[in-house]
Amino acid sequence: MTTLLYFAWVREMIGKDSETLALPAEAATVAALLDWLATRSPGHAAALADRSRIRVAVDQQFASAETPLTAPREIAIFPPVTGG
Amino acid sequence: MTTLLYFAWVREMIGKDSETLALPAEAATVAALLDWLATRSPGHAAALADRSRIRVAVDQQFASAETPLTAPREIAIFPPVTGG
Amino acid sequence: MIAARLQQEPFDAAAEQAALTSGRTDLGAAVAFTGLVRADDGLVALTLEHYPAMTLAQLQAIAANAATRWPDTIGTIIHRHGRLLPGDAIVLVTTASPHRAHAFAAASFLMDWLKTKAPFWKREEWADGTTRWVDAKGSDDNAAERWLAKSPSTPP
Amino acid sequence: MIAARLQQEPFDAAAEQAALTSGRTDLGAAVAFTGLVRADDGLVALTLEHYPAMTLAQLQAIAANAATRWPDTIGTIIHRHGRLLPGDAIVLVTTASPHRAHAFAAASFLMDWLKTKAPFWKREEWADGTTRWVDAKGSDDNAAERWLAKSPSTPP
Repeated sequence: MTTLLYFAWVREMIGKDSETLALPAEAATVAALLDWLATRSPGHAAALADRSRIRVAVDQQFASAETPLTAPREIAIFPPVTGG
Repeated sequence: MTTLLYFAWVREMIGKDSETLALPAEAATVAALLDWLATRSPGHAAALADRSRIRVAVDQQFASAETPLTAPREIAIFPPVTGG
Repeated sequence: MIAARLQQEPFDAAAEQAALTSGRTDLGAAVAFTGLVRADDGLVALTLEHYPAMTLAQLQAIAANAATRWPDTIGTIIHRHGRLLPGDAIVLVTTASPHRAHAFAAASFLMDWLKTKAPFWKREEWADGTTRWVDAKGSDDNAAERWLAKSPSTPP
Repeated sequence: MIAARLQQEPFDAAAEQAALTSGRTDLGAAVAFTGLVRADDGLVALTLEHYPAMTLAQLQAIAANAATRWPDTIGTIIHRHGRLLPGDAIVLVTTASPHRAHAFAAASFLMDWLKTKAPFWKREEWADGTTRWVDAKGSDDNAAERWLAKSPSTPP
């Protein structure tokens, strides 16, 4: 099982701050995960529509679209940070 | 009458922090004043021996060796400032 | 050593600076930078959201980076999160060093990074009841790039 | 407006900064620089002598100069005189501005000037009982020259 964390307007658009689920085999990279997540609800689809505004951290390390997912425990999805 | 003020090691070498006196006619410039002052005591002479280490303000304005003295009320004689 | 903390509560800049300098007689300079929430254009509140597991680690990484650049400089970073009002203090960077140029440079470096790279998301509330998530800013990025150009070791 | 004061007594940096920023919601940045007496090489005390009639006027002139360079920046300069011990705070420059770069730059500019050009004479007391008047320093002069090069209007 993997815990997905959502922050800021990603959280608001998806309507929850986290969900724990089993990733399907097709979610083998960050990009593929986002493609799959976008099919889960209209809120997911809207939040993830513009991938240029989405950042991802896998097990608390910044990841790119190509980062492979090998049994991650925690994936955070959020907008670009805006500083303090 | 003119009040002379001495600061820092100039004050210590002359042995007083101020004196009020009538300047002689020959003390027509800052340089001439220092020449005359140096004759007043061994302390004055020692304090004023190295003119490169002496700064002068006439009526609270920084002066140069050539600054003419026209009835000054207050002349301060001191080392270069060392900052705060 | 430059420490970093995250907290919701207000901070006491004077106490933080005293903790750095008390009992020391080798420090010639102490700088305290306090960032304040501005009421630009009728802002009524600013909420900082963050990713707790990553944010503190990143603040500690930039603090360690600064300590490497200015080894004679000590300091403390405190960043607040949660809902803040105009005039509230949102961030403190206090540094102390034998040399004033080091204390100034370390504080300025840390603030450039914090204002642009610190992992926070800011939501603005306006007088008319609307809210808006702040977008990343370009100009502050440039201020941080000045430092990045000097070293490749700045954390993300 | 940048104010300048001379005093023998300690100052309260937090109170001075609060006086600048309280009730304001347009200020995003506050910088407080505190200069401390260092116990270099066994210094036991430092006495600052000054020329009261000229010193305050010169501090006010450099404060006005800084206010012209950074018109959105407010601040307070407090310089102590008399006998100070290692660890004592000797000078405070606190600035506040809508922009952090202005608050940092004004404080740094004022400190460069104060450390090199402020009309004080310093007498050092050493552990062996000797005293020495400090000579003017070259390196600090260079720090101040960086600013002088930008404008001919800096007071002497």
